[in-house]
Amino acid sequence: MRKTECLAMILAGGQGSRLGALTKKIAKPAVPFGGKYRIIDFPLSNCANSGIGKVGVLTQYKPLELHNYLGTGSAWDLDRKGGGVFILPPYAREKGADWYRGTADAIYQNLNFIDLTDPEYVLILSGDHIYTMDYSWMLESHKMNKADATIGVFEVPWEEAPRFGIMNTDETGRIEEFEEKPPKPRSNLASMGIYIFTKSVLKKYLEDDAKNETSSHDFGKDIIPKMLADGLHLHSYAFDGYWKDVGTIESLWQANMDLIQEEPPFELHGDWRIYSSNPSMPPQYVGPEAKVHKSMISEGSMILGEVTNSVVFSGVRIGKGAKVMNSVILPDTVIGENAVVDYSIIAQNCEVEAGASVTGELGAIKVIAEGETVQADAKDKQVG
Amino acid sequence: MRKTECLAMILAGGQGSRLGALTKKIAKPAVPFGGKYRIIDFPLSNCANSGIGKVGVLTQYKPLELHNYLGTGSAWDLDRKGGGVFILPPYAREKGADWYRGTADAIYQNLNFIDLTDPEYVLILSGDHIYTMDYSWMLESHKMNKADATIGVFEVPWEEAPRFGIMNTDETGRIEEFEEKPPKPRSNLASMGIYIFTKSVLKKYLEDDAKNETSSHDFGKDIIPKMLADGLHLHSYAFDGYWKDVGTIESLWQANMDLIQEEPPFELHGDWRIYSSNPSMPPQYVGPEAKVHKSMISEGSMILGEVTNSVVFSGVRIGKGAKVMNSVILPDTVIGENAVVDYSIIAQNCEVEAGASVTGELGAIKVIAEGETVQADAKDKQVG
Amino acid sequence: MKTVMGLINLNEDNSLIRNLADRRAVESIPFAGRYRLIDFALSSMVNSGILNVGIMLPDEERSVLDHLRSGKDWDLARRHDGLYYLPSAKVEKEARQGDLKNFYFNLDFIEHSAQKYVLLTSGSFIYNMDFNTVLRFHQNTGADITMVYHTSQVEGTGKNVVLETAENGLVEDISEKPAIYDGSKTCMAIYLMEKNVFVDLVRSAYEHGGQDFLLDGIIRKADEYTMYACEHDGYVAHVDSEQAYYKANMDILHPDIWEELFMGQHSVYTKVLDGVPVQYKENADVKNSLIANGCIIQGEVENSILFRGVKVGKGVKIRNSIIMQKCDVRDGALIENVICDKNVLITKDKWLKGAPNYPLIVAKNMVI
Amino acid sequence: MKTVMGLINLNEDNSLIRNLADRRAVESIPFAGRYRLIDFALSSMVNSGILNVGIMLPDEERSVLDHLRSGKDWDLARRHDGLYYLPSAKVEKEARQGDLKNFYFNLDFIEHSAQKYVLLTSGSFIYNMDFNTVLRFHQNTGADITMVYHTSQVEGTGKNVVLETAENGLVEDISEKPAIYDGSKTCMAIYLMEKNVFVDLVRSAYEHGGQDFLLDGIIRKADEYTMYACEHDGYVAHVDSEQAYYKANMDILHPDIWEELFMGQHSVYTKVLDGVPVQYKENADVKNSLIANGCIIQGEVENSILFRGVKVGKGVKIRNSIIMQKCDVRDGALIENVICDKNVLITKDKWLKGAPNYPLIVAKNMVI
Repeated sequence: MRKTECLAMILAGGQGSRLGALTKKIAKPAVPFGGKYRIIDFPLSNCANSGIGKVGVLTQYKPLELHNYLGTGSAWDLDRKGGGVFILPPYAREKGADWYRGTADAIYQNLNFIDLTDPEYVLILSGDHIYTMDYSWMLESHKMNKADATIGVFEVPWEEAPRFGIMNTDETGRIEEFEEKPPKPRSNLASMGIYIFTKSVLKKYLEDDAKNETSSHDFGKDIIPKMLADGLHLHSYAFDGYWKDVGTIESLWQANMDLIQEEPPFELHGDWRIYSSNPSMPPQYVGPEAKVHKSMISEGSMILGEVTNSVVFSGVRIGKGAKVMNSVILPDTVIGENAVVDYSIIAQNCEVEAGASVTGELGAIKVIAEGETVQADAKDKQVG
Repeated sequence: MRKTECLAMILAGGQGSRLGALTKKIAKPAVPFGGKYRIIDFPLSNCANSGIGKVGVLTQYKPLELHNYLGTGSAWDLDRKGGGVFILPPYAREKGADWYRGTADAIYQNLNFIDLTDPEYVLILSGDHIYTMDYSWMLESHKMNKADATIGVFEVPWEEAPRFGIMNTDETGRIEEFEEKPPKPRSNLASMGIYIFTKSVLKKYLEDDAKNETSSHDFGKDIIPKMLADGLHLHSYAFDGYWKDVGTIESLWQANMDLIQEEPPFELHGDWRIYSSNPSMPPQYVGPEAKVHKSMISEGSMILGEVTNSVVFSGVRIGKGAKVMNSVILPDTVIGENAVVDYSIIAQNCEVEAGASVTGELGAIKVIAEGETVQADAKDKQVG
Repeated sequence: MKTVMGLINLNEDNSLIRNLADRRAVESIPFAGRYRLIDFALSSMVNSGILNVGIMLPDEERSVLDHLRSGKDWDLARRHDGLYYLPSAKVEKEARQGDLKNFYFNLDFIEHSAQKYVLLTSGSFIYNMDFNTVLRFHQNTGADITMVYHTSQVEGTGKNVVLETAENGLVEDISEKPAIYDGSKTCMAIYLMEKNVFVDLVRSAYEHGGQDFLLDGIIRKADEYTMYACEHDGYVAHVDSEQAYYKANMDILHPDIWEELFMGQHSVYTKVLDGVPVQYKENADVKNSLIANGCIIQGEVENSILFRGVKVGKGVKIRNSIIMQKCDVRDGALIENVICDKNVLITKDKWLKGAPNYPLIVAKNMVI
Repeated sequence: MKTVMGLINLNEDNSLIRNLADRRAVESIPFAGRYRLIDFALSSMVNSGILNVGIMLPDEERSVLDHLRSGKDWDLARRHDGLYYLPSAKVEKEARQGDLKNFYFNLDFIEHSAQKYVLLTSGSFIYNMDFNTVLRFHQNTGADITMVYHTSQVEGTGKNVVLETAENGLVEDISEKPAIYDGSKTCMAIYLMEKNVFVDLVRSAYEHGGQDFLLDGIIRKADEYTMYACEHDGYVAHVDSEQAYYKANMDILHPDIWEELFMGQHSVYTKVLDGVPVQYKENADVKNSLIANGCIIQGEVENSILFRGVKVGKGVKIRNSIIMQKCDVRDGALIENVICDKNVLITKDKWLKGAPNYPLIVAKNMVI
């Protein structure tokens, strides 16, 4: 088999506590998105489509549930000889187990995985962004520039720049300075949290960083500034498609709503396929009295009521007379007859009983946690 | 997909310190055996051939190296939808990471993996035994007897019985008493460390055992005696083929030698295939001056010297005039011209230089650790 | 079921379904929005735990190879056992017609398989069943050959094999009839027997000049073997004509049949295409229809089945129709009682209308 | 190489190798102890990073389907791309001979693939090469079509395509010759071009009555396209006759050729059988031979190749022979200059002897 040229490592570590009830039973990367996907489908599909066949997924929480979802990686065509998807939780070692203390530490703790694979380059990705990107072009640019590290950047509106890590570059794109959340930004190129490192450089800096007691072990805060200070060649790689952080309930809801615009800012129908584990369900059935507008609905659903401005996952039942508006209904949930759901995210395997209602509002999306039942007379059972 | 009826859990936990230099870089289950296999190929192939498609491998050490070896499980035909091989190291949880404190604790710590799979029965296997067995018959017997647990037993010579865990059974095979290493055994049926439990029973006993501060968390010492004391139905299942514990250097060497007897006690050529990860190497080349007798040699080797009474793995080079006797040569090792190897196990990627010699003796097999070089004039560099 | 090998016989007579089976095997005709006919027999085998399946390829093998490929989507891309393609006997320079020669020239494979039983099915029946029931029935009756039938609830014409059985299932008569009546025990072309019985049957029937497995193997030899039949009481359709095809598709619009076939314990597998969920736009108006992923809908759809990746433009009306994969129905078109094969383009404002009992069929890749 | 699709043309003329190609394609003849001829082209493609490979099936497709199956052993059982079987055009009721019609009736598949380039190879050449070199050469020269040749070091007969090129590789002449000389630039039937060039070439050649890709597509059109040729300087053999087959097998007994073909950076993949390591018993005496896993040896073997699962009894002498899979040579037999096809049983004390330049060939499944 060919040697792995570029190994991808997806940082899917956070507990996802900002996603509240949605991450009670599953790790953040496994949170459903867009009618049939999970968040991690995006970086995994990007890897597969970019020709990167070996991917490590670093997660602290619920690694087995994630492993169960990813299986052999065949859904993403990653079940290759010498490739595959590897779940990398912090595991017990000779000297005991450590939590990942930061993004850099997570990679550091898995240096032996990187060494086993022995790639020339390491691509580091974040597990909570929705976007499609061909990493092979970024790798090409990294090689052409003979860079030590290449950082994916993204033009943000000037007024939002102070919320991001901002790269100041020269006219060739070489990074001269990195400012974390600058009050007065000199550029609007924000870091996307996508890095390609030449492996030998990465290894040295991670090892040095691990010895540094005062470091917060973070790529943005520690590793990148240190490399710049040492005069290494760091290059930017500009990306200009749709890119969205879905780390909060509101942003996750908004990203779902983005998909059902008349002209979505983000095209799923193109050649760049997003793969996902397939539930083997039949085409959806839309009943004689159903009304469906401005929505996205997946396989195996039975829609007998009204759905407007919503995203409905596979295996969902929406009863007669029910109204679902401005909401996201995750797989296998049942919305009973005449129930009303508005500005809400209803997680998997829930039941909103006949006549019940779940209503949030813009800026305060209601969330029903996995497996809950919402009764008609007990709105107070809902969890925020 | 069909629900998993029986989930297998392989206890591959020990550091394998009794295998000394052979487990320096790899976990015990990955130690090579029999010319092309690894120890874990035997329980994995038994599972695949018995129709058990989902297997957890519990290991404390070097889980990634093992994961790399097992890949997607396709070599054992275990890369199935809803199945597969899952490496289960003790990983960090909400309340920190624990080492597996005993065989029962290892399973206890992975109860959530068992719950995710939700099998009716759990088959618990040991990772350091060489044997072929159809577990589906044992499962059939477990179901027919409506047993709570079924334990694989094996008739040992009476004089050896005091070294084993001994089952005293009634005439139907029901276990009445379990004695760990009895000085005066009343039966010669020894436990093979193969258990089938009805899942609900297992879960209850593991949970109780975990709460017991005085328990050593071992199946043989704690769980089984407790079940017997509670009057549960424990049945024995007798096995009468070849069965060998390869937990020590001497027993590993002996099990290799067993394969090259004129009539091996253990037949690898039958219908019960032992699968192994395949190195994609050509047929071995045996040179014009080679002499090979009473030996087993695998693909990709080039034999120019003499090999007698030995097991030679894939990709090995044996130079002109070299003599290899009563030895086991692991993959990709080079034995230089006119070198002599006798009563030794030479690990992977070693080089015994031209003219060097490595000689052990019966009962004191020499072991050369992975990647070492043995020079002609420095016999003292060898490690025991 | 690891003791049973599956064989799917792709040899359905295409004379009554020619417009849909032009350059494809009957068994690879698209069905119910995302499947091919063969998916039903194959998925039932996989779900029953059968690990070794031989596909008796028809002469028109291209469509079958292209659909099943490695067998991976049915979990049959295995190192040992899994999916095997058994080519038809055409290269054996054999002039005889019928399917028997295909079995005869593949006996090798069947004899060398590790399983004790052979389960032979057709690839043109729609059902979702657990063959373990059939195996248990077979073992309990001690039959040489076990067949599966369903009880017809409607009258119909077409070639049908009808059984008469004793109360315990013993087959007393088996014959091909030109018509069936309400209550007929209609054979589903599912046969279970020990491998050696199968091999003997095929060898003896072929070597005595037989051509057809059913006629020369089963019916002619009904006296030589003890045959039992067990009933399958779920939904069954046999797609052997264009009318039967249209009717079976429309059946799926009954939510109870949709539930039974697809949403029970056992899924029906098919080639995975990774389509996007259906996008309903502002003016979409869909009633009593089956819509597959990848569709984008801006118009009206009623009593119809839309396969994967169909585009429905603004102002379009589609009624009582079956629109296959990747068809593109442009703004203002009206379509009623039509079957559009794959990849048809209906340009702006075109009208197409068939009769309810005689749907208009538009061939693959046409531009209207 | 993800921009390149592979096509392997299984259409080798079997007239000079008929005894080994009876009921099997030339490309599925067993070779070098555990391989089939096709493994070499296919493994080179996989190792070069080609992810989408079409197999142009011959009429005798059974042996090919049975060897490659899902493509899993070559890592080609993929959800997207991977291994595709392209049936030969026989069912198209096309009377023309030659391979061109097979390309023509599969142009669909080729046009719809996502890759920019087509790499077409034969399945009957033995080599282990990295096609990335060819792609770089193609891109650097700006050729329409790039071919690969090797420089013959021996004289020989048989159909050979010989090139004359300028120093920079520009093809100045290309012709089929009845004999080659030391130093001839012999075409390896490897062609790289952009997909649209391939499609145009095939379409135009076929629609103007052509039959053979090489003669009617390449040679006749040598003036219309800019063709370049690059040299492969590793080991090459073309197995187009029984003599060539025997010689190529014996070549593998040179340790340097064995090393180069099999033990370099890139492996050669084949169907995995999970055989046991070779068992050498008390009286085994093996010299200058290639022995595959699964063999059990109790006798003498010299200058020979033993395929997987061969049993050599006591007192047996095997010299200068090729013994294929699962042959069983019983005690006391003597075998010299023989090619035993699969599964032959040589009973006790039998003697079989061919001439060094005319090996005796024993057909599959024979009992001697």
